[in-house]
Amino acid sequence: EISARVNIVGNEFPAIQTVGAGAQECSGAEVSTNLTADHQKINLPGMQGDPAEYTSAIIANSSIVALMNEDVIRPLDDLVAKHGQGLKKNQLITINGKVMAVAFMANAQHLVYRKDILDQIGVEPPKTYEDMLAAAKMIRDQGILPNPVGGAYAANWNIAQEFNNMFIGYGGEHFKAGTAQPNVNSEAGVKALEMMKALSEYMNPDYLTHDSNATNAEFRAGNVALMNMWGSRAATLVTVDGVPQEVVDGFAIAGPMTVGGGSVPATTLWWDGWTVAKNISDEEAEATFVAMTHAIRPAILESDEIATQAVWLIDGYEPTPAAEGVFAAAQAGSVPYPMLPYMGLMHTALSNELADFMQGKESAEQALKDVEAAYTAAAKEKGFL
Amino acid sequence: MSSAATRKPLPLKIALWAFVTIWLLMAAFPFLWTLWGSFKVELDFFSIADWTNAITGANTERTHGSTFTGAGYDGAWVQEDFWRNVINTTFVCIFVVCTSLTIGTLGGYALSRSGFKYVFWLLITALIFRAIPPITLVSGYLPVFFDWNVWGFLPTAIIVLVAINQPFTLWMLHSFFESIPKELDESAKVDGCTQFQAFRRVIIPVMWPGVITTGLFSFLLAYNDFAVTSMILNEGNRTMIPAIAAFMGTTQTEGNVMFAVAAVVSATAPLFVMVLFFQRQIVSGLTAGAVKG
Amino acid sequence: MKHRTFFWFFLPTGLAMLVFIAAPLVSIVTQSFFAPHEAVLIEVENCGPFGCKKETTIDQEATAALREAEPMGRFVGFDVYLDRGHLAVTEVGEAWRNADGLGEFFGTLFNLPFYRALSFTLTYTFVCTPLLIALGFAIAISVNALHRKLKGVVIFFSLLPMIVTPLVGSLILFWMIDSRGVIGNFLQYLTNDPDLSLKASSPLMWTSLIVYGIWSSAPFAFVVFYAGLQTVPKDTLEAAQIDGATRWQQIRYVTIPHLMPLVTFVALIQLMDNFRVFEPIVGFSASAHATSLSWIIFNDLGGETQQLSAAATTSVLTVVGVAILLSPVLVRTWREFKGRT
Amino acid sequence: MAEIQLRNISKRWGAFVGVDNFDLTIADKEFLVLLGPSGCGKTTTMRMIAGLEDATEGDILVDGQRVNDLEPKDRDVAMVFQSYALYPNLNVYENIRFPLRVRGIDPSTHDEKVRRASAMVELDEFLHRKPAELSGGQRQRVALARAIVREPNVFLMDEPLSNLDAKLRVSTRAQIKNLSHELAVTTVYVTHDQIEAMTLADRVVVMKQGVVQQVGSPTEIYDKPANDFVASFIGSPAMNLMSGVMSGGTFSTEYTEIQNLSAPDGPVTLGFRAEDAQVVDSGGQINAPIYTMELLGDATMVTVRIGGALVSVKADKSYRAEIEDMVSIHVPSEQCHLFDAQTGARLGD
Amino acid sequence: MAEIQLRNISKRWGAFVGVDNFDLTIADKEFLVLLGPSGCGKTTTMRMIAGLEDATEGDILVDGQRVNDLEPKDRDVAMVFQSYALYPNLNVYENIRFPLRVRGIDPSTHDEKVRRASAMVELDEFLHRKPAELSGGQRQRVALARAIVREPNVFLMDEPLSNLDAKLRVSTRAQIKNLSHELAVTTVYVTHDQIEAMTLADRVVVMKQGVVQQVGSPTEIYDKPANDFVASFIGSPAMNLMSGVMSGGTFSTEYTEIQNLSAPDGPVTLGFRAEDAQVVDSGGQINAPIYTMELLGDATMVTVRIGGALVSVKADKSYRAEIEDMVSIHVPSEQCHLFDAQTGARLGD
Ligand SMILES: Nc1ncnc2c1ncn2[C@@H]1O[C@H](COP(=O)(O)OP(=O)(O)OP(=O)(O)O)[C@@H](O)[C@H]1O
Ligand SMILES: Nc1ncnc2c1ncn2[C@@H]1O[C@H](COP(=O)(O)OP(=O)(O)OP(=O)(O)O)[C@@H](O)[C@H]1O
Ligand SMILES: [Mg+2]
Ligand SMILES: [Mg+2]
Repeated sequence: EISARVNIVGNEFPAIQTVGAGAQECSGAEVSTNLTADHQKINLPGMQGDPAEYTSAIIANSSIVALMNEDVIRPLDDLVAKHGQGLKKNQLITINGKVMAVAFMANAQHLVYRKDILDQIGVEPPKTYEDMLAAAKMIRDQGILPNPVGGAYAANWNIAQEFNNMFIGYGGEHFKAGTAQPNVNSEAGVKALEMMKALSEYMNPDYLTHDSNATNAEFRAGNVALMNMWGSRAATLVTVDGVPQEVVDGFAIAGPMTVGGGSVPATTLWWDGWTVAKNISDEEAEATFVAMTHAIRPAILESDEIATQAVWLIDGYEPTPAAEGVFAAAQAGSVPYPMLPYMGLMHTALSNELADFMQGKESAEQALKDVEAAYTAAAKEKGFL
Repeated sequence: MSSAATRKPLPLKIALWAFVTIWLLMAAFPFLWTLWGSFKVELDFFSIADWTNAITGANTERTHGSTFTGAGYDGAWVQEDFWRNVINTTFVCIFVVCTSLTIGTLGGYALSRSGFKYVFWLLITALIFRAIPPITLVSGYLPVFFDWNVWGFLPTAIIVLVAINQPFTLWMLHSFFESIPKELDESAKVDGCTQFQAFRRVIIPVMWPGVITTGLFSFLLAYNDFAVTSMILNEGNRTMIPAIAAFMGTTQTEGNVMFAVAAVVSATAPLFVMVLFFQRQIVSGLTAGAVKG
Repeated sequence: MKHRTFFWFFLPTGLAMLVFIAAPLVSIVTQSFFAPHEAVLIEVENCGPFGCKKETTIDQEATAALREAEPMGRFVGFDVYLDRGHLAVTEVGEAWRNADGLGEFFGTLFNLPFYRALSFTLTYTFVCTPLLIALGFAIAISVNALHRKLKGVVIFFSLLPMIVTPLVGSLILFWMIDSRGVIGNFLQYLTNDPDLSLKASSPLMWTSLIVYGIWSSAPFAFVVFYAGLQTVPKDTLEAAQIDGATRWQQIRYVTIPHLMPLVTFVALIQLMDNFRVFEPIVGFSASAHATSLSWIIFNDLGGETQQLSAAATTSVLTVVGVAILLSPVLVRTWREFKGRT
Repeated sequence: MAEIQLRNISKRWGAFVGVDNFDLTIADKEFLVLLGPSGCGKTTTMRMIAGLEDATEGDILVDGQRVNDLEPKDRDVAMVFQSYALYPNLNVYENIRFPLRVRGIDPSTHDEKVRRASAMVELDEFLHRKPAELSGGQRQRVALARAIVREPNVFLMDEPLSNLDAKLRVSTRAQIKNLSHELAVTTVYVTHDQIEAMTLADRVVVMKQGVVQQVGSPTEIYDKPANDFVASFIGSPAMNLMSGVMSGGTFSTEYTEIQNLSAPDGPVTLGFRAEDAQVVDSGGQINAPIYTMELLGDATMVTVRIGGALVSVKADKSYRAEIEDMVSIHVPSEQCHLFDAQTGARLGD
Repeated sequence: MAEIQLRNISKRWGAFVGVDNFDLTIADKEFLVLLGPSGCGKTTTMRMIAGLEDATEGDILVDGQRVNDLEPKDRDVAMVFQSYALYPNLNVYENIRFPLRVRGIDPSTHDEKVRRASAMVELDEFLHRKPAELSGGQRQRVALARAIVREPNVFLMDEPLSNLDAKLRVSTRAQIKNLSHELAVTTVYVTHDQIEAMTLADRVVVMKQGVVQQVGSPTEIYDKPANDFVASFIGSPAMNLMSGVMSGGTFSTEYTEIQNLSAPDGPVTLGFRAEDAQVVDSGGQINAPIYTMELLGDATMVTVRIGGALVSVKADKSYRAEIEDMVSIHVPSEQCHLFDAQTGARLGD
């Protein structure tokens, strides 16, 4: 079917494994894959060579900018025109008018809760973080759970992501419009931090070490009634071995919450998609495009197992119950995670500087000042400022 | 072995035993706990709800009807073809150990037997080399390896592991060689050996404890390495540790920790055999009677 | 040994190090003096599954031209070394001028990422290293005194902390020391404090990391010393016995001096490894309480936007730090070395 | 005070017998020398006394007290090792001082004691050196100084002078003897040099393959060797031994006829010492062709070959003859020793 | 064929001089003995010949060829180390066989050669043992066997017999001498035992503190010591030396007056050998109180004290007297050696 080599680099979770396997169904030339959690460190050097080792990288909206920054992926417009009949319009990621990637699945954080416990205290699933706080207080006061709120607040990528959610929920903009100047040391920033701090009062005291795995474990153990969790984790949250029956039964999901009376939910939308390398021959590019398009053809959804693997953006996808949260997030007008060249630097700065505030070692203003200073130093070095 | 001088009085014996027992408990407890827990489900293993679950396996019983389950092992070995990674690891380990020891003993021996000033500077340089965090090195390799088209293969990883570990091997062997009397090589040289023959036929046999110990560390390095193997090997050539890491999942995706735990436990068994086998070599001190003075 | 013989003996290992360590080291040092070009940003419309949005992106043509002109990037000299992410001279100077008292100065200082990392790194290094050497030595002596048949098994179990993959080992321990884990519970029982959580307080987290550090590295010291013990000359020990040395004095005056090259070696290696402490911080998700230089490097390289110059700079600083740290040992080695020739 | 009793001690490694049934009481203040060929168990015996080696069988008593289970350090012995066994990391001064330090002897006296000991073995110039930078003899002297620096109850010395030159040896020998008297310690001294044994010993123990052959004062051993082994081992040159036949008080063998001996008829071994015989112009008991001649400096050694055995006598240093010339040797019959041809045991007196 | 020339070689460690300006040609097939007190540089000289130690200065030539830069193995020497240096992991058999193996000598001949060498040093029973299980003397014999097993051009032996008993020593000595002749190799032999030196050497080199004192045949060295050091070092017992004053052909000092000597007036040192003097009833040149008496077995050593120096003469083994009794000693003037009181150099002839 194809006539030139295809080599895919990407993350390794099941949905991407499915895509990789789909691409390998193609015959006529060798299709190899390298799906690993470290794909982000490999994909750039692997595509910088000429010819590039990888013809395609599977990325997300946060990581495509690294490839864009270094100019290693090619516009796909003509290939879309030639082979992309099966693709939906909204799958095409267009940057500056050129199609640079094809998305195939979506993700977002949203509310996950224990229906049984909320029923017990007689409240509806919270729509806002303020509601969440109130519900948490009730649960604690009634002695049901001492630490009813869960959150992936581990002092690394996770806590920065939670800040982003909250910050966006408060209407914050990370950068001064049209520039790379930081803008987090604002009212929205302070409020976001204060809300996080308020929530943390209801969390396990070790919350700064809890990433999403640990948070999920807490939920499964029945220690948590309310948390903001990734849609991609919802499907498997209670299906693993040994989860107590009341947790399985009480498990429920809902859309993302808003905060501070804002209308934009305090969450971000994510997509995963594939790109085609620039430093390869046109035949290889075409073969890659064909193989990748084949891998995400609507027919794959016929398998139930595959259908539940992700929130697919593919034509014909019917949301499973576990996907409702992500759909709700999209519908509620959530914003996508910013696709900016310097967003990564901001995320890193946030990861490193927020823990002090959470531990009460410094004020919110100081923490945000530190974030801006750290970001500025990094952005200067990278040439964005 | 048992002269009055080597016999120990009772209180000393008791203190010794107490100390060894406490240490063994400290050293082995987490592992034994893991071993026990590897037959449980994740919830019991981490036992957040109640730590006794890890022992009783309450949740395991609920799911599997028995307090023990081989699900983790089944998952890792059958479902995820962990044996492929084991084979890769074996391959990498054997070659890393052999190469490392071969070139390391040569170098370490030369360093210990040459009295010129540059020896000291070479040792210092090696030390400085070792100070570089491996991750920085590896990220430096990537563009070049991709350029040369050698990225992703086991031999590449082997060479890199050997090279990164050379400073350590050199220092360690150098320290061991220092403790071997010079008269031994001298006598071999007079008997007609070249420096190399003296090294191979006289020094190495006496050096076994040091060589085996160094080999053990080279082995563990190759076996436990994550920084290099995860970045340099492609998926098909993956060794155990990156594979285990993959079982653990990432922030946005679910892993299967029990697969990882089962894999770790089962990968330890061959090491047990190995250590038992090689401890004879470590134990046999051979310099006795070599020279007087 | 003649120069020529030495050369051939040393060639393979020298070559390996030259190609795979020296060369990258040169490029790391170079990189730390260069930064990427100024990015030319343009505002564009981006569309995706969730609609369209105005965003900035890099103007590829303009940037490509810049790259062409200066393939190495911008030469920035020591700028990166001195910026806030590293030595932060401006910030430190300011803090010094503005602080009332040392306490506040240090407060501000340790708010800077580099110095915060340094403070933990140094504490960790200087607490772990001596303790683990002592522990390793004690174990080696004890095991050596055991019955021959038992040794193998004991050695194996003693090695376990080192054998069990750090990746998984630290994860397991992470859960064990959780306030509801088995060790956490045990500690709560011991201290009679049901709220005790190792992970929630910085001092306790530091302690846990240090204990883990000792626990996981003591086997290394143990095995090295154990192997060294096998070559202790028997007649010298006997002479000491006759001279009236107690067991401890035999160890003190015969065994330890004999093992001295190995003690130096273990100290060097462990100082260095501890200075590069990284895995436990990640394994214990301890970055809220403790960071290290290696952790900063990892963080810089691991982000969505890789900060190569920053990472290179921190790497060079780490190497310099190690060199400073080891200098006393090195000076001693040098004296011994000179004494020998 | 230290009387050492060795009660039937034996040492075996597997089937190999290192020391066999050694039974001896060493009196307090006695200077006992162990003498015997290489590998006969001298060192082993000494190590058992020191407590470095367990006796496979038998008891060791010091002053009537069984010490088999005592540690070396509690036996209060000082020992010079055949292999020196210096502390390589300590310099000469510290090596010598070591026993004082570990025994907790008043530090203010150390310096003096060390200097006295080192002066005794002429090591003053080398006090700051490490053992690796010493010559063989110097190392041995350090080992010696280390043993004498403290004043133990028992001295054990294993060939302490083997690497010293004649001059130093003579003076050190005298000093050892002196010291042992002055300190009134019991000394067990191993040597392969009979001059040393003769000059130093109160009593000599001659061993062979782990078995004691004779115990006695130097003169006893020299004048009345208990068997042909001792006879051939003691004296330099060794006693001349010839196999022959006794008949009616006359010993005869190739070239030889010695009369006036008192022993039963039958095959015997006859021995005499070189210095007891003289080269005479004629009429000697032995008349044989010269086999070799050696110049000794103060004398000439003339050797003849009798029944396969070499027989040497000293002639004057001016004596000159050609090899194969006949020589006549006078052997006084009262100076002859007779041994059983089978068992080697001494016959008569 | 191996003539060894040592051209002004020196060895220094920092400021310390181990060997100073050693200049000597060792003829092909010569048996050269290095003799000197402990630490005088014997081992160091030998190690330089073997190539184990670099000469700080000077050249070493073998057959006219400069070998300073040759590896030990290319110098075709065999060496017995003072410290044995056995291979601890190999048993005795393999230790001895080692030089054959590494030199690629036809394996079928190994067994025979090894057995011959081991028989020579009486080690046959111990072939399967590891060095750690041997006695000191046995180890030394292994080292010896290892050196003689192949047939090199040069033998270097560093006190190869120091740990052997007298008997074995005599026989091994003879065998070494024999071997060196038979193989016609050049031999350099270090010993501190002058008997060994005398009996073995073609030429003896006497050293002191790194400096050669005298080179000559054993008789030369014995009869005409070049200075008082050599005189006092050679001979057992050592030559008696007395400080005194010459005036008109008469030497006089405490208790002593010796006439008929030819030397200029002034202070001198006079020496004579114990065996050249006799104890006489009266009328001897020396008349002094007895200081000590030692029983040597074949003789009695009588010592008197003259001006602080001890002077010994041998008396008959039956001689008996009390300490402090006066003794008269006859010293023939033609047997006296005179040395300069300052430089110690020999005076006259
Ligand atoms: N590595 C060294 N460093 C410094 N001095 C040394 C070294 N090796 C030997 N010496 C010194 O050089 C001198 C000569 O040593 P050498 O070993 O040649 O003596 P030797 O004549 O063999 O004596 P012995 O008969 O005691 O073995 C000695 O005084 C010794 O202390
Ligand atoms: N560890 C051992 N294992 C087996 N045999 C041994 C061991 N140690 C010594 N022997 C043997 O025991 C015998 C006696 O040894 P010992 O060391 O007592 O001899 P020695 O009389 O001191 O001889 P030398 O004068 O040569 O030192 C020797 O034949 C030796 O080979
Ligand atoms: Mg012995
Ligand atoms: Mg010597």
